Amino acid sequence: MSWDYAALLPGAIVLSSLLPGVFIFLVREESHTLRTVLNLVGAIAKLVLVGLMIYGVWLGQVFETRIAIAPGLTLVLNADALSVLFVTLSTVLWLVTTVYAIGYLEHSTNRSRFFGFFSLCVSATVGIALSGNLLTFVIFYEILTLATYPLVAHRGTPEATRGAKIYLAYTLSGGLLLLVGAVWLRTLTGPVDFVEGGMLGGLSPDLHGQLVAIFAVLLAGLGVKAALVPLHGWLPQSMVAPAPVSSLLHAVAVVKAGAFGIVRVVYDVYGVTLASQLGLLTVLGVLASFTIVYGSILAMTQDGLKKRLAYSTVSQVSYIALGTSLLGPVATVGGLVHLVHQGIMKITLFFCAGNYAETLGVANVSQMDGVGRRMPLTTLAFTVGALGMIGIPPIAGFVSKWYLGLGGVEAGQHWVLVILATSTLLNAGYFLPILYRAWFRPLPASWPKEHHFHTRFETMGALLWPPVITAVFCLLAGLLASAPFSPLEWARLIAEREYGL
Amino acid sequence: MTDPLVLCIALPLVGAMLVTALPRWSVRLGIVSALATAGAAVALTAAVWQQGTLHLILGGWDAQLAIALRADGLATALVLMANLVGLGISVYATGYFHDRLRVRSFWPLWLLLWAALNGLFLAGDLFNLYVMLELLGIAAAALGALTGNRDAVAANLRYLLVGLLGSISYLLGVALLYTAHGTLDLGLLAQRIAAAPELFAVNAAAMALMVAGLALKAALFPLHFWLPPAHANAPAPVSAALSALVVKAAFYLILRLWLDLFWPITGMAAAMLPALLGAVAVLWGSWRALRAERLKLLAAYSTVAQIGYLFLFLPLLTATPPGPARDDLLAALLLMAVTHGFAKAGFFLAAGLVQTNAGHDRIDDLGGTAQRLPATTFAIALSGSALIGLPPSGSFIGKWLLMQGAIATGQWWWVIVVTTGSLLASAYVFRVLSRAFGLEPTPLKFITDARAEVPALTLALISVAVLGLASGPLWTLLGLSAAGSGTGGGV
Amino acid sequence: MSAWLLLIAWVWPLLLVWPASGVRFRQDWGTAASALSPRPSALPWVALGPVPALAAALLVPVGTELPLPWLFLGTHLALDATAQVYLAFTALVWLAAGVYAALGERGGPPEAPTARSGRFDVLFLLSMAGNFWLIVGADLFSFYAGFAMMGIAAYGLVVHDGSPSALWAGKVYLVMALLGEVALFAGLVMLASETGTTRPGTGEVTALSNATIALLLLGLGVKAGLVPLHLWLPLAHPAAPVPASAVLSGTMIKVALLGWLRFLPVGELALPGWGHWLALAGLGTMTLALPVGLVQRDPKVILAYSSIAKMGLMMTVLGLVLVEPALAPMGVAGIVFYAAQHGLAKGGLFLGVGLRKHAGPAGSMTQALILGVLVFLALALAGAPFTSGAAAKYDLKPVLDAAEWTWIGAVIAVTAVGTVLLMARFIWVSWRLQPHAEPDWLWPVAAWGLLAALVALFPFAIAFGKPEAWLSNGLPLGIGVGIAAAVALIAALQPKLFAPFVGLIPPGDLLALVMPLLRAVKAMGEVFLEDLGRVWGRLKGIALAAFERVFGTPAGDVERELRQWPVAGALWVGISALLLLLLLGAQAPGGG
Amino acid sequence: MLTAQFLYGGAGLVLFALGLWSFLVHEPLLRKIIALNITGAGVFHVLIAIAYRGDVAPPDPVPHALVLTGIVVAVSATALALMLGARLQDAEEEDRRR
Repeated sequence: MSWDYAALLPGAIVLSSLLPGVFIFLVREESHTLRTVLNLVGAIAKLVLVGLMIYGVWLGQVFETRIAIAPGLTLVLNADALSVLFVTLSTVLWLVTTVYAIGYLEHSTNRSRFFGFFSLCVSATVGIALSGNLLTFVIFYEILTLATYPLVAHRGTPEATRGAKIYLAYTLSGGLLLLVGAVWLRTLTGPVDFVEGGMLGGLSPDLHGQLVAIFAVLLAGLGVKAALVPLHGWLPQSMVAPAPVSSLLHAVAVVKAGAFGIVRVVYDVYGVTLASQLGLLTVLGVLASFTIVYGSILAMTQDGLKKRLAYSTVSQVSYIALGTSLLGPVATVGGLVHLVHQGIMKITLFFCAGNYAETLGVANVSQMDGVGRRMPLTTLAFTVGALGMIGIPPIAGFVSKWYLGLGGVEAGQHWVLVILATSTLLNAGYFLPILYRAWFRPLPASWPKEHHFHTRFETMGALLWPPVITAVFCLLAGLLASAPFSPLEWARLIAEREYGL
Repeated sequence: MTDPLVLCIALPLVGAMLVTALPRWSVRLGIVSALATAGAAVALTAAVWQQGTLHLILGGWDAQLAIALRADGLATALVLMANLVGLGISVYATGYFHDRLRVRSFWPLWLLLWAALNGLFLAGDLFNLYVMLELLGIAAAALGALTGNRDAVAANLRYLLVGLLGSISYLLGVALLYTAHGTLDLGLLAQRIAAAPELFAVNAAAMALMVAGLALKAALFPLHFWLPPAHANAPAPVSAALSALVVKAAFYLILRLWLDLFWPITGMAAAMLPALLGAVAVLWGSWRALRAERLKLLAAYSTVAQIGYLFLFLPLLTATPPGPARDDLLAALLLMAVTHGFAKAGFFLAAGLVQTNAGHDRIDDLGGTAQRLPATTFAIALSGSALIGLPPSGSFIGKWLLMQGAIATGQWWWVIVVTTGSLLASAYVFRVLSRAFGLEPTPLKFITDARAEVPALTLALISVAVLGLASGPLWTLLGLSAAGSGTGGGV
Repeated sequence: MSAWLLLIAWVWPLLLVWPASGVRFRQDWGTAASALSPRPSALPWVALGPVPALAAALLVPVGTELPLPWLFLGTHLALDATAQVYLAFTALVWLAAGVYAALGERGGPPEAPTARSGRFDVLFLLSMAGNFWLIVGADLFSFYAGFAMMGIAAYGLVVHDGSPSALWAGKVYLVMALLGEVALFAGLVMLASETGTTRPGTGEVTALSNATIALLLLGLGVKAGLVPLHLWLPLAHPAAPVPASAVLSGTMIKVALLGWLRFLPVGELALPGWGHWLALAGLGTMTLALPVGLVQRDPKVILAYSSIAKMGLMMTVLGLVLVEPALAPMGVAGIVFYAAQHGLAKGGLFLGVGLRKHAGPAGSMTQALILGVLVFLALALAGAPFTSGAAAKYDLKPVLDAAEWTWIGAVIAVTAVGTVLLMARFIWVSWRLQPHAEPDWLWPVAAWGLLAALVALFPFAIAFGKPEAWLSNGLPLGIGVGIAAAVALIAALQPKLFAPFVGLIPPGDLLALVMPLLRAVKAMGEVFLEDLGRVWGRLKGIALAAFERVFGTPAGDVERELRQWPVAGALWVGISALLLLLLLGAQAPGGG
Repeated sequence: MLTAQFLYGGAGLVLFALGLWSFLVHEPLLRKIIALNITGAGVFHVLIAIAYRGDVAPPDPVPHALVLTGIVVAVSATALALMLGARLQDAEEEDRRR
């Protein structure tokens, strides 16, 4: 292995949060500044490194870190267009979330533990994004489970430990299934590298039966994290976690890891043509569609704001799977770009939910009357996120929806439009009542548990600016969708490569 | 006499004598011996790495009577593991025992056990193996009963008797083999067994006696009955040694016999029996661990399960023709054994710390303690994930290859066993870990007691990070021995 | 550089959103009830919003294009003749409404009349921006984005005063608007797929499938008030504050026609099936809206029904054009001018109703003037000779005459009479309106006057060389006025005679029939979900109980038996024997 | 003297079996320890029988060495077992007194 810059960069990107994470564990609880410095240094260093990598990939450079674990088992981290998309998302949102979390946990306990695992979590996510083969993917996928468990359980209340246990039961089972699938696949093919266009196309048709079975196992494994119904049960339960964690779970790390894995398996392992031939895309499409509708219906019945958002995630993440399940580059673009768009929209919503809870003690939708006037900027950010989720142009969500719809029609699957329409209406059904309460209902006489932060703004700066910034991202991702380096343009680049256009 | 092969056995033996002679100095002498022994093991590994399998005939007699030592890749890897774990246990033990009587009886027995362990791994003939086996059993039982409380004594008395029974059975098998083939040297014997298929009845009887005797010591289900009480009631460093090393030594011997000696006469049917029992061990052990009320009992049952995994490899090895696939399986087997050694030792050491701190080890009441000792909890978490087989631990790679072998040889049912076992393992590990997230006051520092926590943490870390991410050297070690010895089935 | 006005036209209102919102950051969060300013912004931001759009309509030459490929999904702003007319009248109505909103009453409840002004101004500007964007955007993304922005923001205008009726109206509006948007989305997606372009120009929209056309008709039909998709309209337009009603009725519903003109193969392709269907639907819309409007009490509801009827007329014409592409040049121009005329007049009427309510005590000079202008506007709407209505309708005539349905002229004539009656009813009701005791500012009157003046000038502007146009439509007007006078006379003599008819049909007409159905479905759904929930709960309970049974009891020492030496020993011996047998078995039959 | 060899060896096996049976079946610790020693003695018998290489040749030293070692081990193990047994008894008596 050669230790030049291109071979080190992907590894360095993973380490840039791993090392600070390890040090943070050792930081004494009261050393607030040191911990903050470590956190921010890691986050910014990662951002810089990712920037270098984007530039390099744009120039056509190949980045690959290979570490041989054992003969035939190699840890591969490399940067293709798809990984860059996901890495950039996680890196940018990590920085924002770190700032948010520092503010959010200002006066809480066990912060060293929290931020340590927080960093591990991001390292694992980045590792998933950069995985160059299935083995590496599985490894980081499991590490992610382990790193997020303490975050979910962080509060230590009985509900928190319960939620964390449920989370773990689901995700570990899913991880095992993924492992079994990966091992099985490996016995057929040898090392399973991620190759644009897939690597199983050349296998003999005799093995197709096995490939279908393997896909089922892999999908069941990935579907847990991607919260495909009926494997979604953990997600609403893990809402007991602190808001930054929920944001991270929903927007960046866990569910995305599952969805990203599905994308990887379909495009870079099976190859979309083979997957379509084997009828796998249909199965995926049906599952995704069902999840989209089911998640939204359940979201409508939730009064807890975070639970409602959680079910919304169940629904929205399946857009990615839906895009993957449709044969054709347009739908692929829709699915991939939603990976980013859902991330920035959902993180905005969760930040806002956290702000309401922290500032006013408002945790339920039914308590949200008039919050728009008490916290206008937060509510504005929430509004942008919510409308984006519904798919109102020109916010990011519309872009995804458009490409999914168009992709469905191009693929001859007109029913996709029905799913999208239903989902839009249902999304409106659970988001608009919140906006109505927030902006149009009168203020209550007092808030459940109000905090005064003595700033010029409605809440602490570290809490206020992250959602505002991500809301701006949502708008920009929509308004500048056709500009160079936008998520949409990257998704197009990926789709072109996957389809060999 | 400065050959590392000899030093590995002699140094702890000398150390044992010294601490017996100078009990006042036992801690200092003990730790010096531990360091020296571990150093010798490292030197041995380096020597094997460079020169391939090492042979040594001690005493100058002819090969029949002399003490034959041999270090091939398999043995070397286990020796290195055992000695690093031993060093960790020793460092931990310096701070663990406070009662002077205990201190004085711990060190001689521990060093004796260590010597027996190294001897067992390195012995090249059945006779020496027998001696080391007996020595190991006696030292282990004595150490296990060190706390002197009733449960510990009763459990370890049972352990002693089981060990004796196993050794006698083994010895009878040795006798039969000697009758038939007239030699005890492993290499010679392997050739003669392969060359004399007409003696299969004697060979089979000998094998049944030896393997059954050793299975008793290796605690293969349902012969594990003695293990949980013995390991759970011993002092923490002893539990660590018993669970991580002693049981593994018995398994090592089974493997040696199976692959080196009796390979020509074993078939799929014979390999299935231990594997089936191993499968039940995985499930039953994990289930019992999940239901255990005490932390150390949990760890002990976990050992039962983990030993079960090792037996699953036998039918896979049988079904896989020599080649890279079989090498992978062997390496995976070794990797799982070694990882379990580090992980279980780390787990027990950490559990001991929890017990000392809380005054008990009832899992349901651990809350505050687990939270007060972050480094300890971390060690439990790390070694726990190695026990589950989560990446990047060594057992993850091991399980990966195990399942790969199972699917490749069409024995897919083991995959179900492995996954179920892993799920149960996660359940019991996280049952403990979830106690660490409570509303109790939080610690201000990561490490509270360096002398005890650093060894536990280091061992756990090795099982996770080092073995999981850099297990390639194991293949190299095994490859060296395959080239060097060329016996029978070719370990 | 005037092309950039096309961008500024809709970005400018967006830029005004922040100052207009009146958000102030202070130290005393929490103690003060609200972060949003309780007072309206001191400056009339909303009135400034339409200025660049108006400038664009006047200054930017037809045919100007401004491609902005980096914006959104590839934006292409352009101004064709249709868009220019649309932009002009839309900007004018928004301007008048904006002046009214900024300087006149704000429609809040009396106890806190201005408490929500910041919010109102923001939503007003957002709707305005959306409206302009969809007009100047030639690509379908701009249209859809503007459409959605306008539609959603308008919800806030509808529910602005927070009364139960407004909330109900808003709910109906929002649900139907969303349904429409969803259908439009699907239609546009299919359009894009079938034509392969996102900027369908002439000749490119010919290859539409029936499903696409149906979706486009449905999607925009909601906005257009196409019966039976009009349910929201008679509720929402009256519920909104006056300036909002003016733009809702004056401009927003018109965009449906714009959309159809852009996305349907108007003038390209004969679509007899769809064309006849649309024409019939338009006629049906008129036939329903006029009688229902006649029995209403609220002047704004009457105006809303009048809007529906007028939209029906334009849909009929559009349908006929779809049947016969040769009529397109004349028909499209006719529709556009009619839309403009109606927009200006209807905007003026709504604002007039507001002024009538707030311009001081009845009988004052101002009130008399207002009533006078209202009558004029009503006449214009009814298409009296010399008014804009007559001139605009004159342009539609050829299309109606050319229709293969010979009876259509008669039907249109009857509806014209109906419109006159409706307007007469409106004047009647407005006459009897009780104004508020305290007058508001009268600045809005100026803007309103401007609208009225434009309506008055309209015929001379568009039909300068065709004096015969000014005189048309005299007969129906005469009949209508005659009937109205007779009815008024009878009503004055015998007030009880018509009383049973007034309020006979509630605003939203068919909604009264639909709601029980929806309620039944909802109730059934709830019962079903409840049952489902109960079953699920029971299953969960069983599983939990089983879990508890296992893990709730202490594990005990189940291996006690196993540790008995005879048991363990027997097992050991058995295993050894089994191993031996297996070894021997493998060897014995020729294996050795 | 082949018969003697077989006799010796056979007796050894019988002893082994008897000892094993007794060890498994009889509860008291002392009996178990004695039984184990008998089992061991059985194995030693077998080994001594093996060592016989005819009247002329000296017996094979290897089995002898095994037996010697075995005896040493057996003695020490017995001692340890007895010691543990005694301690167990003490503990039980202590329990009873309490």
